[in-house]
Amino acid sequence: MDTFETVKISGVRKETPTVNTLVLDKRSCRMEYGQFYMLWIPGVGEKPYACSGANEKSMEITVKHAGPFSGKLQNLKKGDLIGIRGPYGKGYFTPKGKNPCYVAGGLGIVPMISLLEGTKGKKATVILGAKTKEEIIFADRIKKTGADIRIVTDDGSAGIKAFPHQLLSGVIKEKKIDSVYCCGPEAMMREVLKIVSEKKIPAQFSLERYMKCGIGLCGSCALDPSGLLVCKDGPVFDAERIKDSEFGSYKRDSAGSKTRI
Amino acid sequence: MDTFETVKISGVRKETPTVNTLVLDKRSCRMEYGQFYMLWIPGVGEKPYACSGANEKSMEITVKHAGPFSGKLQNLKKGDLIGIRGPYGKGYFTPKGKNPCYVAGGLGIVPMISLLEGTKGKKATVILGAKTKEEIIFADRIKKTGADIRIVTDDGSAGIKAFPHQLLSGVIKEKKIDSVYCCGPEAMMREVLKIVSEKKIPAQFSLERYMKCGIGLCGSCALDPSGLLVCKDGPVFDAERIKDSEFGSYKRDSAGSKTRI
Amino acid sequence: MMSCLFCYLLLIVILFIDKMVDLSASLSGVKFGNPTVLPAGILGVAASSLARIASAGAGAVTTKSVGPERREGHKNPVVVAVDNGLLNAVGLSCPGLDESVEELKKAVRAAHVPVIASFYGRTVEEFGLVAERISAAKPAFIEANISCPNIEDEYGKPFGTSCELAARVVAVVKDMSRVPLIVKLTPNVSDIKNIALSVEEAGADCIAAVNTVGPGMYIDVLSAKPVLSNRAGGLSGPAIRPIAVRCVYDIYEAVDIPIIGMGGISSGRDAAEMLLAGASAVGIGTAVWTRGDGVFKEVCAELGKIMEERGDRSLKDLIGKAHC
Amino acid sequence: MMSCLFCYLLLIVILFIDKMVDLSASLSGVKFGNPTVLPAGILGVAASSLARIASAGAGAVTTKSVGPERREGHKNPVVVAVDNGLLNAVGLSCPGLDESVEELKKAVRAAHVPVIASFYGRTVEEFGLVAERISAAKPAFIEANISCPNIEDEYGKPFGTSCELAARVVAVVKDMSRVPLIVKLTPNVSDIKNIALSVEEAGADCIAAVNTVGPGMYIDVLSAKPVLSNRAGGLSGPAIRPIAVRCVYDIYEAVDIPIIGMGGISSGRDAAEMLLAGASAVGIGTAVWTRGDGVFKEVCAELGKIMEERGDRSLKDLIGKAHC
Ligand SMILES: Cc1cc2nc3c(=O)[nH]c(=O)nc-3n(C[C@H](O)[C@H](O)[C@H](O)COP(=O)(O)OP(=O)(O)OC[C@H]3O[C@@H](n4cnc5c(N)ncnc54)[C@H](O)[C@@H]3O)c2cc1C
Ligand SMILES: Cc1cc2nc3c(=O)[nH]c(=O)nc-3n(C[C@H](O)[C@H](O)[C@H](O)COP(=O)(O)OP(=O)(O)OC[C@H]3O[C@@H](n4cnc5c(N)ncnc54)[C@H](O)[C@@H]3O)c2cc1C
Ligand SMILES: Cc1cc2nc3c(=O)[nH]c(=O)nc-3n(C[C@H](O)[C@H](O)[C@H](O)COP(=O)(O)O)c2cc1C
Ligand SMILES: Cc1cc2nc3c(=O)[nH]c(=O)nc-3n(C[C@H](O)[C@H](O)[C@H](O)COP(=O)(O)O)c2cc1C
Ligand code: FES
Ligand code: FES
Repeated sequence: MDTFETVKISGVRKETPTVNTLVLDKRSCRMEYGQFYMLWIPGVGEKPYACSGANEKSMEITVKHAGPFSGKLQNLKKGDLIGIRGPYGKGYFTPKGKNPCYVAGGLGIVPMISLLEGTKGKKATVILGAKTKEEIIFADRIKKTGADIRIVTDDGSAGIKAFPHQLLSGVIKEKKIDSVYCCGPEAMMREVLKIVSEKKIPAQFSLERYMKCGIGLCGSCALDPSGLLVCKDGPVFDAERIKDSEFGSYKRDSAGSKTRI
Repeated sequence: MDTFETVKISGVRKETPTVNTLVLDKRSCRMEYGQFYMLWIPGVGEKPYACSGANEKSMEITVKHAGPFSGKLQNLKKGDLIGIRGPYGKGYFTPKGKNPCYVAGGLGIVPMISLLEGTKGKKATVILGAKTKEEIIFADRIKKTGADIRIVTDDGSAGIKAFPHQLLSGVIKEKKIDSVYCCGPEAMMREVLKIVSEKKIPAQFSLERYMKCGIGLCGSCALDPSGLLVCKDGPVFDAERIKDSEFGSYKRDSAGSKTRI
Repeated sequence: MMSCLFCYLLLIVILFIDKMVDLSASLSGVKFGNPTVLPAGILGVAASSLARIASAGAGAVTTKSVGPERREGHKNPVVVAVDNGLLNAVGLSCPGLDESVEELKKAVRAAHVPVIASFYGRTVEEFGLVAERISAAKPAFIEANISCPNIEDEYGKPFGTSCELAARVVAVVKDMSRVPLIVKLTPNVSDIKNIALSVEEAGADCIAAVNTVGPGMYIDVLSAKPVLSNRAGGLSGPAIRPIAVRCVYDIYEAVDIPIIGMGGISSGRDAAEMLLAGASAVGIGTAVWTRGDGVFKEVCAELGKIMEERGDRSLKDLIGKAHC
Repeated sequence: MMSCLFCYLLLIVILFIDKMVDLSASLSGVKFGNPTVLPAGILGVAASSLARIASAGAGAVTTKSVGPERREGHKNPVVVAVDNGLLNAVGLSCPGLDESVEELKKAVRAAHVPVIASFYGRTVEEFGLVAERISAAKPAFIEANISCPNIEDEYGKPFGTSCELAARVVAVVKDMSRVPLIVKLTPNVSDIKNIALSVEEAGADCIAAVNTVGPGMYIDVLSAKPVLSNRAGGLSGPAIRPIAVRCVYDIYEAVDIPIIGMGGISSGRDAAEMLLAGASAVGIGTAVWTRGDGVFKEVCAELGKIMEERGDRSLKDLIGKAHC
């Protein structure tokens, strides 16, 4: 029915002062771009994470310290045990168009990096946003793919002082963008959705909702009014499927209560 | 783990006044010679039976009226439902030698008929015993295989008045028998075992013990002193495996109590 | 000639009707298009997902159990897969009574099938209070989940393990609400017949059986930790079907009110088995995970085929027919 | 040079010892070569099959439960396979006390591992009587099966569902026999901790947990009949493992006497899980069907590998380690 496995951490890499990449001693199973895993720290808790890299011998996850759980997760050491189940989700990033644009805010690049690296032939542009210069991740990996990278920061400490979506309209014109991939804070994604809807460009968004089961049973990640499940039907959705939805306006917390975005 | 299936009776054939053959609407699964099935009459009971014929579309069982259950079983009509699980047993009849001899008492020919029909090229001899002329079964099917058939009856109403084992020594000499297959009343089989042991001829015997589970768990069909299970390790055993055993002297009843043979 | 033609046409009509199997169900006067029910706790947080499952073919849908106050439920992990089943300890998360009632109203509007409002309390009085509030949203049924641990009993046992407590819950709820009441029973008792009898006598209109079995536990052998944060969780899925079928069989012998049978149903054969045991409708929970939300239509199609093979016209020809 | 060589040799010895995993177990002073046990009712009718399973690698073997009188047990069918499990209602068949004691003596002689003599009674007094008789055959343990229905209680519930009755059985048996006593518990109670505590206080030396779950029922949908002649039967096999593990976990928290954990164990991983939950040895019943009688050696080999991976030296490093 489902696979649950406990594996060892085989290495840890510091990406930024608040972001670490963990290497797991687990052969990557067949995985689609944008799927996610549930990671369990024995005796502590379990949360959803994207895969930021995989090969025959190991797979990687990249974690930002955002609260108690992620803090413990990113501080695991080589040899520590971690439980993993997945990959989950039937909504993937699907390679479309010749001139794709990636719009990433914060850790948003994490679930998209494999797509970018796996489709190197394309003329991709990446708008990579971060709060500050120190918080920029994967810039080198992006450059290596040959993509055109546009860095923006909230405080202007690197690249342009702007939010990622503010560059999008210009890039679309300049680079004849024919598809958009987007992941980041929901407020930013909402702005990107507006732009691509207006310009009628096919786009995909990776969503976050509070996840408990991860397998489409508990209902905590449901989207109004379609009842689509982020864990099962997503986490990646085409723009049309989320256009007239709660997306960008509210989401449910762990008790099932709606909270404004 | 195990297959349980309810199928319809698609036909009934009278073999003798006390023996009927039922045709089951069940594709025969891969079956070895001599294996058995557990047959369930819904709401009545369940007992072990051999398969007396099988093809792509159906399989047959041949039942003698020997008590309340077999009486009900052989009186089932076309369209009636019957539950079936199996085939069971890891001890099969294995084709050996060029001049095999089959020694059958009563319904003993039933589990051996498929082996005989499936190895037509051989120069087989069949010693077929019955109480009376009316009780002889499968004589035509045996003749069709080209086998040399020797009929014996307890009362001399057909063939020679004798018990099957009484012909065996003569047949062995006459036909240069190099392998023996035997099934029938245990007292008869015990005599056959003596003869083949003496003459050092490879032989196989199909045993009956009280069966409850049929799958090697309940232990009611265990043979002393080896602990071999008739349902799982048998029902067919090579002579050597049962030579120094309870075989021919006692067996256990449904309560696990030993009873003399 | 005319009469011959007439006979011929009649024959065709009869043959046609003969092929048609009627899957409609009726419980306590409420009509279901088919006997499949989405049970409590499965995709029942949002009205939107309940409406989705109704559209996918369920005959009725049940909300996540609603309680008197906001609760986060247990920490993750709340589920872990085991052999042929699932352990869960979601822990009755609830956004609070006001928001739950609003969501329930939406569900009643959005789903075109009967909506069952599952609820719980920590005391007998709370059961009454919550029942009153959710009844205002006009669900087809309210369903008292007496299979979860409560605080009134010092050992933390569910109300559903005591005949007396179960009956008290029912009596109080029937006082506070006129919506037909389903009582959901736990299988984890030595004698489910007596509990069923008690809730019937106290006025329950219908029984749902069973909630999850056990509880069970899954321990990871490398880290030596139980995986669920709550350590133990209720077992659901195919592993528990034989237990659920026996419970429904026992309850059917004891009571006259209809039963919604559930526990491990994932095929038309399983549904037929549960109906034969005595259920009037069947819940399908864990199989939504293994077969997707198409499971409701698929189970109905499979059930229809079995009924044709058996020569059944309607569910009446199945319900309780294993008793005799 | 000399000391260097010495150090080198010492290192080799240490590394070698480090690789060796000790699987020997000890319960109430009785030594088992390994922690796997053939539980009651599996291949336990004849001394010959018990000896065979001992030779196949079991650390101890248990007889079929012996009663005061000859009993045929239930009519066939007595087993039916279900999803990831088996339902059985063999119904405590027994050749009678005299013949059982003779067979037990043979088993004690023939099996080169500890023999556990399982037994039952229909009244508290019968438990005492049977215990006295079988103790004369000098088994390593006697095991009171209080998980079967009795006639003293009008509802036919097992002694094992009542703390008081369970304790009375133990007290009487301890009066009649000096052979160490295992008490086998049913999981089909709302609170197994209290039962465990009662039998410990009454003097039990060891607990076996669990007997089969449910009971369960399997109905054939074409004939509309429950397949087992007894209609219901106990559920065993992988389907019940999570429940068995939780029971053993709970019992371990409540008592200090050792536990033989069983229910659905069919691999070294399963055995390790049960030991972590608190068992000192593990029963392997239904898996004899699915994996054959090689299962005892195979489970030991798999368990050894897991212990190596975890860095365990002996079973002590596993037993109860999921509690903390
Ligand atoms: C599909 C998906 C993929 C993700 N991939 C990554 C990734 O690659 N790297 C990464 O660092 N983070 C990722 N996250 C976020 C991650 O799951 C955690 O939410 C985050 O690490 C914060 O957890 P915390 O417990 O430390 O913080 P907390 O302080 O507990 O929570 C901070 C916020 O995180 C969110 N959150 C907490 N728990 C959950 C949960 N169970 N499910 C969903 N959201 C939750 C809530 O919005 C909460 O307000 C992903 C989330 C989802 C849904
Ligand atoms: C491997 C095997 C294959 C068999 N194949 C056939 C066959 O092809 N045709 C056929 O007619 N019979 C066959 N039998 C015998 C059959 O299983 C029944 O025993 C027989 O039909 C008598 O059953 P009854 O209940 O009518 O009679 P009963 O009066 O109940 O019993 C008559 C005798 O049959 C034996 N018996 C009864 N129940 C069982 C049982 N559960 N397991 C084993 N023996 C039992 C006992 O020795 C008993 O004394 C086979 C038995 C075995 C073990
Ligand atoms: C994830 C999950 C959450 C559940 N939550 C509830 C609940 O809130 N209230 C309730 O009465 N039953 C709850 N249940 C039990 C189900 O309603 C159902 O009784 C049980 O799962 C057996 O059916 P199944 O095997 O088809 O899943 C839950 C079950 C699962 C798997
Ligand atoms: C066919 C069968 C017969 C059994 N008979 C007995 C019995 O006589 N006495 C008893 O205490 N337990 C009996 N049991 C229960 C087992 O000893 C064991 O507790 C249970 O099957 C769980 O273990 P498993 O899943 O490894 O089989 C029986 C189990 C089976 C499957
Ligand atoms: S997380 Fe449970 S349904 Fe999506
Ligand atoms: S019939 Fe049960 S072991 Fe053979």
